[in-house]
Amino acid sequence: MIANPGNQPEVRIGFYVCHCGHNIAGVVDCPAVAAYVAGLPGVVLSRDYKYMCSDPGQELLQQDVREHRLNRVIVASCSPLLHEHTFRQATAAAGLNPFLCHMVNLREHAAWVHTDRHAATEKAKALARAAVRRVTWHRALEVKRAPIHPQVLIVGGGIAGIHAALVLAEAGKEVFLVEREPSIGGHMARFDKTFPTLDCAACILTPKMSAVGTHPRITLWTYSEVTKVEGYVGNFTVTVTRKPRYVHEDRCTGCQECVAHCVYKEAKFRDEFNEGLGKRKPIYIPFPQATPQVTLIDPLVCLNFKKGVLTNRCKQTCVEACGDRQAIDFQQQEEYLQIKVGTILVTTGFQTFDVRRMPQYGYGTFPNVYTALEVERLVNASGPTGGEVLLRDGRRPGAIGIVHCVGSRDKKTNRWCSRVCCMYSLKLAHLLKEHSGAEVYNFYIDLRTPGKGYEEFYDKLNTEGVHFIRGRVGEVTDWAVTPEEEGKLVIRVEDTLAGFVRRIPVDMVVLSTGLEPRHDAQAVRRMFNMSCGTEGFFLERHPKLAPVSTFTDGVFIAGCCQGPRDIPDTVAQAGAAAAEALALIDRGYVEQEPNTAHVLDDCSGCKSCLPLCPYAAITIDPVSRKAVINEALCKGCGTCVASCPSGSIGQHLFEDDELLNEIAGVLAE
Amino acid sequence: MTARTEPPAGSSGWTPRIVAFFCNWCTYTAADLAGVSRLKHEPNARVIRLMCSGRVDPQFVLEAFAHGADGVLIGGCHPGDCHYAEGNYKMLRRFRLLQRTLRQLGIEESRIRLEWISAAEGEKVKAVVNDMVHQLTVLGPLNLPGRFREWDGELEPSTPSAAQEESIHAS
Amino acid sequence: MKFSYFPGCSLKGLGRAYEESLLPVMAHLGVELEELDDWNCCGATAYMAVDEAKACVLAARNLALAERSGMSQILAPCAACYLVLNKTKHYFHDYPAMQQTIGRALGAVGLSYRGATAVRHPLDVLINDVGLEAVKQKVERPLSGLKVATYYGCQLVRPYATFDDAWNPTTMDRLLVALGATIVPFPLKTKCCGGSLTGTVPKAGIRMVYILHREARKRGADCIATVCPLCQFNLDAYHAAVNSRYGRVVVPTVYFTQLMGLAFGLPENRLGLNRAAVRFAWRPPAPVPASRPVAAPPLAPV
Amino acid sequence: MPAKPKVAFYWCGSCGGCEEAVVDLAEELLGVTAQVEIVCWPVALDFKKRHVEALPDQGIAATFLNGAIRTSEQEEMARLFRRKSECLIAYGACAQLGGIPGLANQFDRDALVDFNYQDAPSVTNEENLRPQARTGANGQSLHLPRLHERVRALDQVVPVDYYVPGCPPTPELTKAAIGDLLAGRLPARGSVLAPDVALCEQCPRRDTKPVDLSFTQFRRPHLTTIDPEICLLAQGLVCMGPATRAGCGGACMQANMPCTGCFGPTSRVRDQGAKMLASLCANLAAKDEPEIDRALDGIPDPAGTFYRYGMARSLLRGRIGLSAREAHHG
Repeated sequence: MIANPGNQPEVRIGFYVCHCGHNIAGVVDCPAVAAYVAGLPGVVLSRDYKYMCSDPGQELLQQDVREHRLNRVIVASCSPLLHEHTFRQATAAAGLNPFLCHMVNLREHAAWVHTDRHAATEKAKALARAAVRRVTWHRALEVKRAPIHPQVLIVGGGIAGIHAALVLAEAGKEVFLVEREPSIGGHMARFDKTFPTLDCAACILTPKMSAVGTHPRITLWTYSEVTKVEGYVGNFTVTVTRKPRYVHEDRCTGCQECVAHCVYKEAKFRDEFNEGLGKRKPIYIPFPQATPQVTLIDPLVCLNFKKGVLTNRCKQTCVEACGDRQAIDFQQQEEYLQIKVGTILVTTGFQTFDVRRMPQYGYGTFPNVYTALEVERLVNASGPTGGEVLLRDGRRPGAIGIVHCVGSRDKKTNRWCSRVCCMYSLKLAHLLKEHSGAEVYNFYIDLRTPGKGYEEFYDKLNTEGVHFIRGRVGEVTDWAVTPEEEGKLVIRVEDTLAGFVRRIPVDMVVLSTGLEPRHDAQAVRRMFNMSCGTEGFFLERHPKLAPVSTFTDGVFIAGCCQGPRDIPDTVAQAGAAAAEALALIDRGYVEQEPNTAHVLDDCSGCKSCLPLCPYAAITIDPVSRKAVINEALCKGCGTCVASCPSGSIGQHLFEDDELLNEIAGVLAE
Repeated sequence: MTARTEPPAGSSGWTPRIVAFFCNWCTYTAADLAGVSRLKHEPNARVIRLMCSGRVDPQFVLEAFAHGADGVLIGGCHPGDCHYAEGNYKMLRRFRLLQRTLRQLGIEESRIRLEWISAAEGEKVKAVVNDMVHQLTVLGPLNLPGRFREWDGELEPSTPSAAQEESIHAS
Repeated sequence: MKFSYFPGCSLKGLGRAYEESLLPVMAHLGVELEELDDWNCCGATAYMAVDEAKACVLAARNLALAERSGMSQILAPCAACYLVLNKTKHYFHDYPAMQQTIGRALGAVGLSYRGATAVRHPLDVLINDVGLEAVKQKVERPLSGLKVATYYGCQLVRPYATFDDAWNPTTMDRLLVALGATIVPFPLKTKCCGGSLTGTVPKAGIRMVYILHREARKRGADCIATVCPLCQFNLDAYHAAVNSRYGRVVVPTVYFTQLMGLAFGLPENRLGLNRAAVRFAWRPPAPVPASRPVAAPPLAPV
Repeated sequence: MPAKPKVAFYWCGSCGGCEEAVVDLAEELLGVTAQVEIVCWPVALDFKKRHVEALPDQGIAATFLNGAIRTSEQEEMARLFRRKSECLIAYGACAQLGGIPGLANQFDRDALVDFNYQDAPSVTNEENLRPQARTGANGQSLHLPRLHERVRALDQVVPVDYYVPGCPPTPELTKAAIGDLLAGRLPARGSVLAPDVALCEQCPRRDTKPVDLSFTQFRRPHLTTIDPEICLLAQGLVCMGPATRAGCGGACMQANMPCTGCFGPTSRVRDQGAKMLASLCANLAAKDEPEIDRALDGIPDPAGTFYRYGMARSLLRGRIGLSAREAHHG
């Protein structure tokens, strides 16, 4: 028997094992566990109960604490990550320090993962025994509060970031919106119409974009990236790197005289906004509604640079055209700005699947194979063809095939359903038919149209004479077996309704590309200390109950960076994330888990721990020459505790004695 | 399904006991995910939650063995993913030296295992636990408490018991 | 570089030309091949279709023999052997039941398999172990002017795309370009050669052969290069049947190793070139390409 | 006038250094002997076991017992002194921790005997003789104590009241212990009679230890030119000072050698070696495994380095399930 920790009154433990309905009790013999624990030293009371987290369950606990003068509480139920807070609060409500309560995870770690009732019950007993020994050593701890900076950082200026920024700014908060591209708007700005209502994307987005651009409480930094994040909830220090546009935002009026007067008379460089279907000049504005309305110079193609290095060899007609405004500045350098914010919203969006990964669909080999995003631009009235459906060789297509699920629902590429492709494919089918009159074939695996007005839209398409062929397309090829196929693109597909393989000759193929995490999602995740799911989308704290929170307090996510979703869902989620941030800011403080490390008097001042702390929380006191830990900076990892060679650092909630007893406890016979 | 062979015959129902130290942010969460996903696996691992794998004091590992663990599993975030920047690297370094030391002290390398398991890898928790149970089953019991008792059999009977040793530790 | 060489039945029979060209070419590159002692059927074809377990046990015996011989890698040039050996290895690791079946069967003859032996194809070895630079250095008579349709067939890259893309494999393309040949775009690289349909449902099988011939010709290929004895046989031996049904299309089909031998300047008569029904007459360097039908007759629809 | 308190000194598995340490009290030893009655001190005075046996139980005020317990005779004597002493003091590293003899717990007993009586290159033993439990000669029979399989610290055999650490303990600590004993000033039973803080606090090089210690490699003392002023860890030497109890005043550092840990851990540590290992590795610069391994190659004998004195009393107590010959190169 481990000796009782000194200087403490008699330990009186109350133990509760929760059935969680059938969840735990179905596999673990809860009454047996309760009976076993009742016999352990220090245990005054041991019960099993149907639902400990219910109001009566919590009430029972509180009543017991008072009646039986309990001074330790153990709840053996679900994961502490789920309900630790609940039971600590219940313990506190009973007048006990909340940190004298400890949880045992019987649901996630035993009942749900085992089938052998005996083994699961024995494991439950071992875990309970460990908790009894551990909790004996628990001490009362104080929760510390830290203030929250009211400023918010939003990373990514797509529709999610735009919406969240406006919600927060309208609520009176100061917002920093950082966007990597020269303009906000994201993917939505490139869409032609939006399903199922077919409103014009620009018409509904542009007012929001300009509202962001002019809002007094929104600081908009485009062409900028967050490069460093330090600190913690309520108190983040963020470094933003602003790339040089070579045009001063505050001086440029957006008149575009410089563009007109560029030494390049013709636009001849790849226009990113139009997916390369159009051309732009070295000095340009990304698209007519771009926010901010400020030009920028591409130093890789501008004549005044060579391979990005300034040469001053150009006549600089743009500078001349700009005149007194003097907005153009070839000397502009990268800028680093540091801001303090209390909360962060990450709304970095998605990238479309790279169709070159599926060579069987011929993208890049056959010019008339397009991605869906290209077609969005192609059917757009302000797009490169003015909304006319013209193929790369100038022809008008007579037949068009739309291939669904490219880079979705495919074990070889991306397994998930991208959620938006069915609907946007239907939308494109409608628009292509409307614009070109061509025969349009949809090749689908399943049509997934759950959503308000979505199924109705599908019905409408059925009446428009669009063809639907169920089957995953095997390949897009140019080998013809009949004269009709000569010169065409042939789509080979197993028609799973008709039950045979078909060859459909078309003039144009549209690949409905799936959504995937951005290529640098891992780097972003690390910077903001988030997790990613197996697919690479940012991981929410709980799939149902905390869908916009992350495992890092104060960092929220919304939109497609968390998983594929359409615009209405994205906007709803962005609003939710903004509300979560608001709730934190308006409370004004955060409570910090008291799991910080502390130095004992017997420190020798050996300094071994100093370089270990990632937060530089440990310093040497010049007078005592011992280490001191700044509790405000300590995040409670415990690395210094494990490393202290003389055992002179402790960690609240994870003291050596607590853990050593837990170890001995799980192993005791 | 994982490849398993039957435990050695005549092992009298013995199954290995594993103490698992999981970091709060990645591996413990992954073990929760394994639960939520109902990924059935061997019941031999007892999880002890720490905030970071950097908190794993090599004393914990030795203590676990000394108290009868047949294996010790340490789970942390993948390199570069540590919630506390680099706690997992610190654990990795300790682990390498601890493994060397244990090898010298006659404890098989596969009795101690360090795995990077992210919050999304519930499957990996299952696979690692199952695999470790399988490996330890093949290795057989370590049973240090039993060996210590056996060693002390050479002393006269009135030798201090393990209980007395503990009271000395606890002082 | 040393491999345990698993010829399989084809390379000793119908596909002798493959072995006859492979062995000198590999020796020329310094790759040592030691024929696996006491090898047996790989388990392909009917076995695999009728009883996977039997097929896997057959394959596993070969893997076990290789393992016992101390060789860590087995080289399987025939696409069917390559696939079955590979599949067995996958099954062994993925399905405990299969692992047990294999263990029991091998145990009965005093063998065991641990799952370590790597299964390699010559293309994989040439690209990733030998390297194109080393291949280039051995080229004495570049295949300049030769236009080749590279044809991989179905088994080499599917379902396991271990060293090349499942849809658009390019290892043979890169290898032949290193030899100086020109590769024509050939979208049917991995389409079916007709397999055993040429024998069982000739109408379907012959049509497939014809599609390949016709498309290769249309794309201007002088020959089709292949990695599979069955592909080679189908594309080579059924010219008469194709011609009688669809009209005259003649395309010689060679093993990529034969082209390598020619480019290395190895003795022609030792590359098995004489074994084909449609002779591949092109030789490097060739001032005037050997006689071939100048204008192909119009091609019939399928 | 009350009788002078009785004091005994005894040695078990030790090198004799601890006895020297007592003698190192020099003239002050006379002061001590004036205040106490020495009832047993085999190295200096001719007492027999029977003299001790004749004393009443707890008749000795304090026994200073040094050396590890390796033989049945040592065990028997330890039990005898436990019974006869009011206060049993484990004196020196061997009694406290097992000491250098404890390193033998890495090897099988019989293999050690074979090595020492046969295989060692300096041994010639053509008749292949081994010590026997009983030897007959001239009609007499001679008994040898049994060699235990394991080396033990004193408290692994009998309960111990106090510990005086060190290999050997310093005269200062010894004097203080005796002084406190006579004055009745001793702390709680079970205490180690030395400061409960790591040695760095007393180290003459303390100020030269950097705040950003980071190892890229480890050096060994005999292969290194050691700077006499700078912190030894900062020079890449494995100095056990941070994991070792203070009390020696940094004697080794003053002799330009790293601490090897003879004072054992502080009271807050259960396993000195594990703690030193944890600290040392955390401060490694390497991040990937090959790099880490390269750095760790600089510690070719980790068990012998981290458990030089403490192996017998460590959590694992030595090598587990050993076949000794393989253990040797483990």
